[in-house]
Amino acid sequence: MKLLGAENSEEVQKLLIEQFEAMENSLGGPPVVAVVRHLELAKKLRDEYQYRIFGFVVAAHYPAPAKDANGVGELIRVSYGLRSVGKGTKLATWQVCIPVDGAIPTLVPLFAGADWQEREQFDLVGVRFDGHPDPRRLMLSEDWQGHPLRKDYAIDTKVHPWR
Amino acid sequence: MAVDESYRTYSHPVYDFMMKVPGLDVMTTTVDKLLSFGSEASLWIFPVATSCCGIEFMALAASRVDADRMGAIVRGSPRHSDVMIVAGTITVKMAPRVKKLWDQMPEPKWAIAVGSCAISGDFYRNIYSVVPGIDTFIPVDVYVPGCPPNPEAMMHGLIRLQEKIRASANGRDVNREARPEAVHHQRLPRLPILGDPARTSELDRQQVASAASLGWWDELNLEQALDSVAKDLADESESEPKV
Amino acid sequence: MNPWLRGLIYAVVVINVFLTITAWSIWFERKFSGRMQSRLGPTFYGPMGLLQPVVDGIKLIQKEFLIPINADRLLFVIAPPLTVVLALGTAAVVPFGADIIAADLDIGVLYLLALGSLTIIPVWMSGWSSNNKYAMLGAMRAVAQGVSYEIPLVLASLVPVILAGSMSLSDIVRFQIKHGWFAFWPPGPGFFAFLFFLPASLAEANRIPFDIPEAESELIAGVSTEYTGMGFGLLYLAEYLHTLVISAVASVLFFGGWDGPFAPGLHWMVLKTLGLFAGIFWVRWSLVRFRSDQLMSICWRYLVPGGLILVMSAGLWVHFHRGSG
Amino acid sequence: MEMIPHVAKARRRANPYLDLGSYDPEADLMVLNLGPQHPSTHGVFRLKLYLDGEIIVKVVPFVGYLHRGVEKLCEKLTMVQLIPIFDKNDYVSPMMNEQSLVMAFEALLGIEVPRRARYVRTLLAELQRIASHLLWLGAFAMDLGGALGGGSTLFMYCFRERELILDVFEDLTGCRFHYNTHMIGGNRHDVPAGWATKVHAAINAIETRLPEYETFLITNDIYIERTRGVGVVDGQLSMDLGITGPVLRAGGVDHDLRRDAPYHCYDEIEVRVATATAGDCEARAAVRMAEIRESIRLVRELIDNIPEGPLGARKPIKTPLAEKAAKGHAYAAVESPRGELGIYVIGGGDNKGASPYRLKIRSPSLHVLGCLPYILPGHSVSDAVAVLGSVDPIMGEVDR
Repeated sequence: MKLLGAENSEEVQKLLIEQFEAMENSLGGPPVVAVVRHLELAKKLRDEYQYRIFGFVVAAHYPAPAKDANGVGELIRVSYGLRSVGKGTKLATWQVCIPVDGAIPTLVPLFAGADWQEREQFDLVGVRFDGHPDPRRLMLSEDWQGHPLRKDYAIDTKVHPWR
Repeated sequence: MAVDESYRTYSHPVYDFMMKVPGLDVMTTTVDKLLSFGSEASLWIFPVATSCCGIEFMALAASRVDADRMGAIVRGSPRHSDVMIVAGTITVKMAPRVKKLWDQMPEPKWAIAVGSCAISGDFYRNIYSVVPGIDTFIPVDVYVPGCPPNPEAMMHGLIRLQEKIRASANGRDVNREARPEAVHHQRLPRLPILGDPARTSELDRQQVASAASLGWWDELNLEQALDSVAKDLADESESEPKV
Repeated sequence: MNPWLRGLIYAVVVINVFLTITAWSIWFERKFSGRMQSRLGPTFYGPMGLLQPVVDGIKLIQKEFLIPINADRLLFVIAPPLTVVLALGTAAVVPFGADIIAADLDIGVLYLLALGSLTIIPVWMSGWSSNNKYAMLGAMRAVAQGVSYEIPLVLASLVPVILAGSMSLSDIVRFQIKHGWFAFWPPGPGFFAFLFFLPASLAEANRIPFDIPEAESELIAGVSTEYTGMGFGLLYLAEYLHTLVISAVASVLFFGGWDGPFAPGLHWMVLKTLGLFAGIFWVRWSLVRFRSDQLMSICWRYLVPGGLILVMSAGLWVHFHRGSG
Repeated sequence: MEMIPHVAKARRRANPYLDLGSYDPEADLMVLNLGPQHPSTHGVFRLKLYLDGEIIVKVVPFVGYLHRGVEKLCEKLTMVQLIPIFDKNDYVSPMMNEQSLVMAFEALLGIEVPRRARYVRTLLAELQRIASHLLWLGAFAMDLGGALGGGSTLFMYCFRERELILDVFEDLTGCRFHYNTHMIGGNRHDVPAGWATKVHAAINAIETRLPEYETFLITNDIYIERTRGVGVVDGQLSMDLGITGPVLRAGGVDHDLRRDAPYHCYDEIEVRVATATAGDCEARAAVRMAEIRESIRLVRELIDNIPEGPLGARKPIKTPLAEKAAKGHAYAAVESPRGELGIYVIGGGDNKGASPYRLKIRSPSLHVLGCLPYILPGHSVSDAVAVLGSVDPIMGEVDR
């Protein structure tokens, strides 16, 4: 499957499938790469394929299905996007899938722009980024409890005295 | 006409002196009118322009509408200002700051809530991080509805505020009803409703009179107005259950 | 007449006239800037909004006067009146006509400069005593700027003094009536001295482009950030008073004071003062401001050496002119 | 401006994660909180500045004072209901927000937009770009010149001209500000009769006044003193930080989604991308001024050639829940006045799949603000204000 509206270019798709053994995702979206090879992939895309602009990191929370026969459990799927520069710019996207208490190696050493986006995803979705130099909340106050974009977080949760 | 002193919540040396000196206190009505004229004619604005309404607020100060015509200029420091215009969504992270800024303003001071976010939170109202209306933590004098309201509407809000100040000096204004205290500081806006069994009918009466005194419909028949409100409420409660 | 009584009357007149003019100069500036910005400015109160400064005053008088916690109460309270007093004090020696002058001092220019340089003290007092970081930064900038720009201001005012051979302001004017205005005659020193006087005095009065002590976009309101009610009102008034006095002094030093054909001297003096005043506003509403280090470098790199050269050239002119004549 | 030694030293040390314990213990650092309520923070943004004298040593930005939880709201409302809400994100260019959102939904649902609708969208985007840059110019002048000075004069002028464009939009959509004029699969409001004349009049008026603004600000000596060499964001730093838009182009990187990855009907017209090399405040301003002129040219080219045809791919949906369920991931990006504004949407959420499962806004302003800790150390407080104005952040978009 592919990312609608912004597909990977053929060479990146080939790289993902052949070298990084990316899998298709039944829920759609970009190919899934193993967490351990995620940093290596980003480095390769930046240095060899000239994907120089940091695009986005999107974490989505998937609560454990009711009939959890396969033992999938609670998941967080994190999609990354990098953009190449100049004419005919393309987006290179991939996905990383971790259990809800897992951690992803941070991309900050490669892309300084990943700093705030990763902090934001930590803040709102609660995905941990290993080795992040400044792992604080970005949007909400430091004493906030819970991660609002989790599916089990009610939209009108009243945790703060000002509400 | 006797002046109701209750609305003056602060002390001022000049005013206090005049009240103490025998002979001068009879002048206080006149002086009070003069002072209130000064207040209403020179409303310096402290903008808490957080979001979209802030842009329209800028248009209020800009060429086409030009709030400076009525003496309203924008100041950057709350200490210099008379009226705080809260334009935009206030979040739980921002609300303590707004409260602090409000506390820093010297009396007499007023607040205008501009836009539906500042009034009630709009469609962000139920979201975890948004304060449902600034009147949950500061007193608001004028509400300017809209999303965002036009600069002309904000100008109209300022004019309504002037009318209110004038009415206060004439002793015709009634203090707003305090919001009920909620448990655990959690307050949702609850607009005072006429005919509410929790209120005294005298308060209803005074507020209708106060509302009438702000406008140009001085001839309004209060009994009639109250009756029609009561009738509306009765109809409403019959037709559908209150949400 | 009893000289004491005369002095008192003149003092009262000067204070009232200057305060009144200042109040309406605020109205004038608001209208003027409004027209520049394709707005109208105040229109609601009085014809053409003429009552606006009055209602502003009424409003400011009745505002609560807050003193911040941990502020130095004494300094905080006395700083604004002191600013106004010093600004008004400078007005005492400005001649508005052949004999319309509160105190015709022999050392008028020296008095003016000395009092002018004192104004940074209440500014520093107000900034420091407010216990506010923005006010503090503004006060520090104001002191640095005031001390630096004092030198070109002195040098520029020295030129008319040397040319006229007197420190009394009315003598300077009389000399100009006889020989021509210093801005135009002698060609050279006087005109350039005016060009140096203007930025230096703008910096003294904290007007754009030298208004970094109260840069609203950076320091909110500079030293007056914490002042409420009349405290702020006085600081605000002193600012305009300062500008007005500077315009009056500039018209005395360089534009022949009350000298002018057809009309009484007072009219000419007021006309010149208000003309320069409007010019300052024109500059104010059309330029952006400098940064503090650029401000310092302008002063020490260009204005001070240039001022020295000017003083020298004025001296040479006097020497050769007198020598030949 | 030559470097004062300690300024140069501080600039070399522009490390956002600087440990202040390693800083000179003799220096008496002062902490200055710029914001969240401050005249020049463009909304509610807080900069914690560690000052040595007036020189900034370290910067810690805080955002989130306008965090309205739009992304959570997106999971509760249906796609159709979301469009008016997205106007409020980047409230200076609402058209771009709507466009990126509907483009993402169209990609998700597989809807082809008719050419006339794409044309009108291009036109609206370019008009919005002019309005947005005008507002930036006014606010930037205000930062440099103050509310009680020359800055506010230009601010008033810019607002006067911006109103012309808002009037044009009001004629089209009935709203000054939050338009709700885009639908999934097309546009809601057709171009009214005589609209083209009004647009021509508006952009002619703006074009004739642009040189005036340039004399006022861009070529003013004091302005050049204030901005040249201040806040340099070079191309490499921009790309690392994910900065796009005028800030990236001012650093010498020729990258514009309108030309490089054409959406709408940008493939039919030629977009000349303005770049500069210096990367400082002056270059950023120059790029934006060039973009205003380019947008005026594009509007002129587009307005007279709107093709005939339907304005929507399908009939307007009457009820929000009528949207068909769509699964999969989609991403759509537009070149907003501040850079790449992308929407990443995962379909198939609540309301029988009519609302997104997860929606993320890739906002250009968030990345632009990330550059402040890198470039501000070594500058003075005045420069901080100038830099903040020149990168043009919109807090509604940063905090969402």
